Amino acid sequence: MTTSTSVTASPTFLDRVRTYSPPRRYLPVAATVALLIGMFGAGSLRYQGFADPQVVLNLFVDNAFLLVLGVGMTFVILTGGIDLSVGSVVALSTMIAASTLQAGWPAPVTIIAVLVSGTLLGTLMGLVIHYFEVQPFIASLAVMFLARGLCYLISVESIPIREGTFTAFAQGSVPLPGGYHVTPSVVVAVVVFAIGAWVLHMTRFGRTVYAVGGSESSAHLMGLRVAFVKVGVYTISGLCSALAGLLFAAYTLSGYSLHAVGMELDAIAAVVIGGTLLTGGRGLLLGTMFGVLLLGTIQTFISFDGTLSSWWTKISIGTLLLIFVVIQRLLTRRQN
Amino acid sequence: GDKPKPSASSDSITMGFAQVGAESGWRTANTKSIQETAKTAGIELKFSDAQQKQENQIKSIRSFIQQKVDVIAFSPVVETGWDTVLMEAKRANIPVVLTDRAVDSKDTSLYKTFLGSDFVVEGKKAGEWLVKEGDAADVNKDGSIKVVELQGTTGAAPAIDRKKGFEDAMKANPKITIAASQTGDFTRDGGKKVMESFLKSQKNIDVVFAHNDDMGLGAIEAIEAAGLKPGKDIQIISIDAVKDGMTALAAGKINYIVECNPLLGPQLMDLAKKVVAGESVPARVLTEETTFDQAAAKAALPSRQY
Amino acid sequence: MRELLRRPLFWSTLALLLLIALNTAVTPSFLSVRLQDGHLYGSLIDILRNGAPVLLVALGMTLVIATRGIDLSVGAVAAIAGAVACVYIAGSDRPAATSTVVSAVALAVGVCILLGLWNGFLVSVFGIQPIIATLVLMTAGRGLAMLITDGQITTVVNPAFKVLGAGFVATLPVAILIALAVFAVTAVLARRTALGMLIESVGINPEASRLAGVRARTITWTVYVFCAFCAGVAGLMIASNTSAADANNAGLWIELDAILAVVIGGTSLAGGKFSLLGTLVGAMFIQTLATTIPTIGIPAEANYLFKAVVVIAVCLLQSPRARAAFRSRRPVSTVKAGAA
Amino acid sequence: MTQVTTSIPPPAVGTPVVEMRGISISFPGVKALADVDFRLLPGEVHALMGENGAGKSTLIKALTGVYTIDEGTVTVAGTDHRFASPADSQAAGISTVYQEVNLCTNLTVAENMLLGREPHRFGRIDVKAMNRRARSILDRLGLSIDPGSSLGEHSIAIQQLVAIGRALDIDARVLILDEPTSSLDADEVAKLFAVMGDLRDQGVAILFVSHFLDQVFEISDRMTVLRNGKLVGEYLTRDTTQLALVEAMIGRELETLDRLEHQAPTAAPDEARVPLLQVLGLSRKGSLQAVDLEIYDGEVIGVAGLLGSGRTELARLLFGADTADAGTIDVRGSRRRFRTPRGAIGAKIAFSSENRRAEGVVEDLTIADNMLLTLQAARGWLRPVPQRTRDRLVTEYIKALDIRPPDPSALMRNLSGGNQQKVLLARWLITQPELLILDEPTRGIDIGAKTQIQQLVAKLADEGMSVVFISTELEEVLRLSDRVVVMRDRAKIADRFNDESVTVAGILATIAAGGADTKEEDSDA
Ligand SMILES: Nc1ncnc2c1ncn2[C@@H]1O[C@H](COP(=O)(O)OP(=O)(O)OP(=O)(O)O)[C@@H](O)[C@H]1O
Ligand SMILES: Nc1ncnc2c1ncn2[C@@H]1O[C@H](COP(=O)(O)OP(=O)(O)OP(=O)(O)O)[C@@H](O)[C@H]1O
Ligand SMILES: [Mg+2]
Ligand SMILES: [Mg+2]
Repeated sequence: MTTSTSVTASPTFLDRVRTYSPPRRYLPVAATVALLIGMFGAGSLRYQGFADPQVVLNLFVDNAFLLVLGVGMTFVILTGGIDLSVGSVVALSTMIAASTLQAGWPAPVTIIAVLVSGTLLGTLMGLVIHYFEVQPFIASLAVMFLARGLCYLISVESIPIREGTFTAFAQGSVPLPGGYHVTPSVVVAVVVFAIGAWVLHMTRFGRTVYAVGGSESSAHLMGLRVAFVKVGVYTISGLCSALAGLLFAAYTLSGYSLHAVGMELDAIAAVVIGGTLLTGGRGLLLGTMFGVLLLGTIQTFISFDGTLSSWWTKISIGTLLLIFVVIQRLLTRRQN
Repeated sequence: GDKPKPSASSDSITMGFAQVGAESGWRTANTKSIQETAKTAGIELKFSDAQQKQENQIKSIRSFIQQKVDVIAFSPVVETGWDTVLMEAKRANIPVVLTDRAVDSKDTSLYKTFLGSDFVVEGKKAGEWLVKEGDAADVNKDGSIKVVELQGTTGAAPAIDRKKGFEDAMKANPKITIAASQTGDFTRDGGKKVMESFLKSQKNIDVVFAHNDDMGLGAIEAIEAAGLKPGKDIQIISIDAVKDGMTALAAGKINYIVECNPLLGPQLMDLAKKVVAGESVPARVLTEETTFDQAAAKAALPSRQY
Repeated sequence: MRELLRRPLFWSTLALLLLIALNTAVTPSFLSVRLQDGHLYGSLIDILRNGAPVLLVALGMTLVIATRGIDLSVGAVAAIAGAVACVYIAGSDRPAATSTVVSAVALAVGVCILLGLWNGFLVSVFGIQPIIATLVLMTAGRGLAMLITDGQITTVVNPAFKVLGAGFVATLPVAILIALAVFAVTAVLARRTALGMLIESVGINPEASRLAGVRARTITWTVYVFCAFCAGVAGLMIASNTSAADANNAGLWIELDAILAVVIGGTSLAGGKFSLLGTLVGAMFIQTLATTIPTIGIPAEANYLFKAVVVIAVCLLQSPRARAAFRSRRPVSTVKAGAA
Repeated sequence: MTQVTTSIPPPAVGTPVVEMRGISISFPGVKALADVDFRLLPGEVHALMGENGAGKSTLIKALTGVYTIDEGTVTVAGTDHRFASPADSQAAGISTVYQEVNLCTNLTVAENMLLGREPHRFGRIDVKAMNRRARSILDRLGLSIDPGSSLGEHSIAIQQLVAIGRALDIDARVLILDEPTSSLDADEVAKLFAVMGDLRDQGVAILFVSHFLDQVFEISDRMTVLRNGKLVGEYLTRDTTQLALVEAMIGRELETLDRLEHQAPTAAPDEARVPLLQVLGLSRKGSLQAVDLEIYDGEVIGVAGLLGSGRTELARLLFGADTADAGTIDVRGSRRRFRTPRGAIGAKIAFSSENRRAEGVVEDLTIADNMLLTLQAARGWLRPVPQRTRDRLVTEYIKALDIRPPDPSALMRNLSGGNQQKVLLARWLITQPELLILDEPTRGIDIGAKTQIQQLVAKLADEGMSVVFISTELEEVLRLSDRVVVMRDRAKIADRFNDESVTVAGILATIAAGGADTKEEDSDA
């Protein structure tokens, strides 16, 4: 709408050259932010203590692992794929971490073992998806079963983590000005987010991710490294899942095969709510961050309420989600 | 944010309760009991449902701390991994009471008391009954007692502990063997489907040990569909004693039920008041639980609350 | 023959047969079917009966997926259907009467159709991405079901209700007969009328279809309604099978099973061409797999591992590239790029 | 073994940069290329000629690694190559624009042009430099669009130019252009040719495919002709005539036609007549300024204009593909409002879009399904077209439009570009509309088929159908139409009867003059 394609156009269009990103790219994210602010306003009017900045910080504290998962999932979804395995890989990572620590491995070795195994699973999945043309949905579903199965193979029972580095990390606190604090996990998550944003928005790899999501066959014909990128995003997702698994292991100081059941849906929901199209090619990592925060806010809302029975909890989550996506849709509708 | 404690007045206590979820009828009865007794005991209840996820439970406990409740009670989804958040509660001087399931922590100062049943004991009770009644259970008189086990959700604490308790007790009678064991996910549907295939793949099943009543009820349906009489041709032992289970027991379709009492409300409120008042409480409070055979069930059925 | 080898249906059928062969090898009586109380009895019959709900849901899902959508709410809808029917029967004056069951079923199916209208509305009119639009009902729906049953497992004692999921006519399970009837009607509607072609065209290229005058919006809306209808009937079967409505667990994860069945059946999640026969085979495969685990005695801890291995094997079996690679031949030319 | 039939062009300017020998490629059921030899010399523009489905695009894809070759060898700059992907061929210095626009509409113009070669600064993509570089390439093609704008906003012609721009930016020794000019107007073509001329002078070898014979004779040095996947011969352009070329392509003589035998409806506005379509003040913000238009039965209205002049938007509004902000449409005297294409189809209006890949083709359906889609949609799903009617219609149109392969069950995605276009045309003809709106219907269609289609349009008009005919080829517009509407800057600037006084030059002059008055208006786009 903003630009003309007229060949005989006057030079006034040159002015537009300078404005790089059309604002409509940011529209869904802007809508998310507006809603988030609105929700906090409503929350602080209703519940005492809701407006405390520490509540906002706790959103990060409690969802650090989800943010890391969301970063990986955003890459995958932007190429038009999907990764259902992330929840199980988180569980597997907690299991590997807990069992190796129990066996007396030093923390750095454990961390490397977890990251390597998650990344390998991701790469494997990417290879199967790209080279054998297996649909991402079933390939990642298979990996989901596989990772969950490996968890049980390690142990059916939950394993506590008592190792010093992990407990120190888990119980550590990063003070912020004003008497507030976050946990080291938040720092890790924010760093991962920043790196993710850099790679996605500032590098050639990132552009290719968008191109593959826009049209894989076009990207192929344009001579882009489609295979590298497609395998790459699943590798990134695997790495992020493993990292999220470590954060989760620290968060719960345990390894358990039933951890993170259904967390893949939370991650997918956060990405999609953040304005990324499930069909690929459109979306921003920033949106994912707000998507995660939004899911967290819905939960905070409900736990502050404290009067909802189990089923009203579910219904309220659904309703808030609905209100949210409908408003977001209305706010962004104008673009077409 | 330094807002005054909302319930600083000594007469009203605010309790934050983080429930596991509402995954079964047992759990719902448990929730109801707590909500109702809180009301009658004059305790303001902040209830949150974790939908079977530990991270949700940690989040709600953290939010209870944020809201400065007087006491926190919760049924842990899993035993491990509570040190961090309980430490935060301790730092905020909020006492914690565990219900239903224990936590696995070296630092016992993190919580005041644990109220709940012992799953291992439940499994043991079931096993002991089978050892005692063993020969009657050998329905086909072939000298060996062939048990099939319907496990709860793989990895869930009740499933692991009940299995362990049962296996321990069973050792007392070498004729008892577990021929097959598979998860039925604590559901009727799961119990029925698994039992259907056991009936086809195993010969001469004598006993079904179901980790909860629902799976036992499912097994009854499968046994009936196979043209056999549950309770006679194949004996059934289960755990929980919910209403449907007790009805089946009274009707002779189940042979033995070990109770797992969900009505923790009164005991919990009692403990909570004591803890808030700073009185000392025992570190472990067992719920009052019993076992039922068919006769006992007939007698107890009219007065059952759930 | 070569033509045959290229069809995904061939490979999924082969996978199904292999699975049955495995069962028979471990449990020789697996294939045996005998007459018991006037109806057929045996593992195969169990698979048919227990596979009916998955088949139904997968049928609805096939059409939704063909329009490039997805419906995550089917499990919740199934739970709601069971809850509505059981609560209605349990609360009525004559809880054992057949007439009560008829109105209960009608009520439950009606509710499900409303839910389908709701999903379809969000997707086709509001233009919300299907996965999120149906996630709303997936989350809230189970809450609704629990609200209806008050969180309890509602047991009904009614022989007529039992027929739906566990009954038999002419020695065959009613459930599979219903599912096959829905399958037949769907197949006729899809392939004897123009509906199938129109659905595919909307799924392949929505804009081109709209410009060609296809009622893309109405079609999209309708498939969600149909999917919810199928989920509702499946929910009734699940409830009827155990004569109880379990709001928490009825239809849990059935959406994954259904999607898996559809994909194994050869329909692409990217929309477009669909195969109902493939879905039938896929659903039976899923159910056989579920039955295999207790039958051949896989330990509970190894369930997932076994499933993972089977799913990986099936998808590699179906992938022409993988087969070519294993035969260590030059991969087939990149036909994909033919789209260019 | 296939002998190059005509005289080998003399002093080969050095050795061939590309040499393909004995290339064969089969698809299930089709032998797309059979033992074809081809060579490309540095510093030449080489035209690859042939009918629709002759195998031109397949040969290009075989060369650039999209398809694996069944038999044969490819040599590029003296070394044997077997490219596994387009990326490999790019790395070997071959830059290609494939037939359909293969870009990503979700990215910006600049991103599309420079994907894979983005300028970097401090390890990150330098967006400013990227836009600047894109800007300069666009300027070279005379295109003044914002490089930061999203590609999807632009018309198919602009997208085609962007694709060309992308190929030009690659520093290549071989440039391949598969029908680059199919939606460009004369002005654009001239600019493109100027650029191609420059590159040729720098020694770049250019492979060029087009169905416009004039263009081919203007720019090419040599040509290779394919027919039915086989090599017919290699010719020097200056030694060949158009007629000889056409004969080589189609294997027989082409019946010439200059002025179509089309009876214009007894013309002159008999005021009493009710027009089939009466449009008043139809407009849409940012796309089209108020247009008035009357269309009578049996009339062919040609719409002329340059790129982005609003022709497509006019057609879309008439059809209800977009909704108008203002204005009225009367069909046979009664007021209609088309909010969706269905409404227009109900009023017996048909519209074939210029963007065949995005808005026409349903790739995974068969030829038959694609042809019958609209008819079926109009009948409703409950009344499938009876098998007999179906077979009859499909075979009839496959024959009438000479669609290849003549197999109703062939998948649309496997058809060559021109044949897809024919199927889409058939889709609309089958509905027997009263008004047929054709936006670039002859895009990518070979010379023989183009004449057929023109004759068909004339015949339909004689039978009483009204046609709106939009084409970048002004000659074609003038040859066919009874009345010519001229558009500029998204407004109608002229509407006149097509008598002897109307000429291509005249129309261009009108556009230029109109441009003088309306210069100000396009700045508020
Ligand atoms: N992927 C494919 N699968 C099957 N057949 C194909 C495929 N691609 C092309 N063909 C067939 O190969 C033949 C050559 O097609 P090609 O696209 O090379 O023609 P073309 O000369 O470029 O024609 P046009 O001028 O219409 O673009 C056609 O008959 C076409 O139907
Ligand atoms: N959906 C749209 N959004 C934004 N701009 C549009 C849209 N549709 C058309 N335009 C703009 O309106 C103008 C008219 O475009 P239109 O496609 O009608 O031109 P045209 O005369 O058919 O030329 P072409 O040969 O490029 O198709 C162009 O500048 C185009 O970019
Ligand atoms: Mg071509
Ligand atoms: Mg146009």
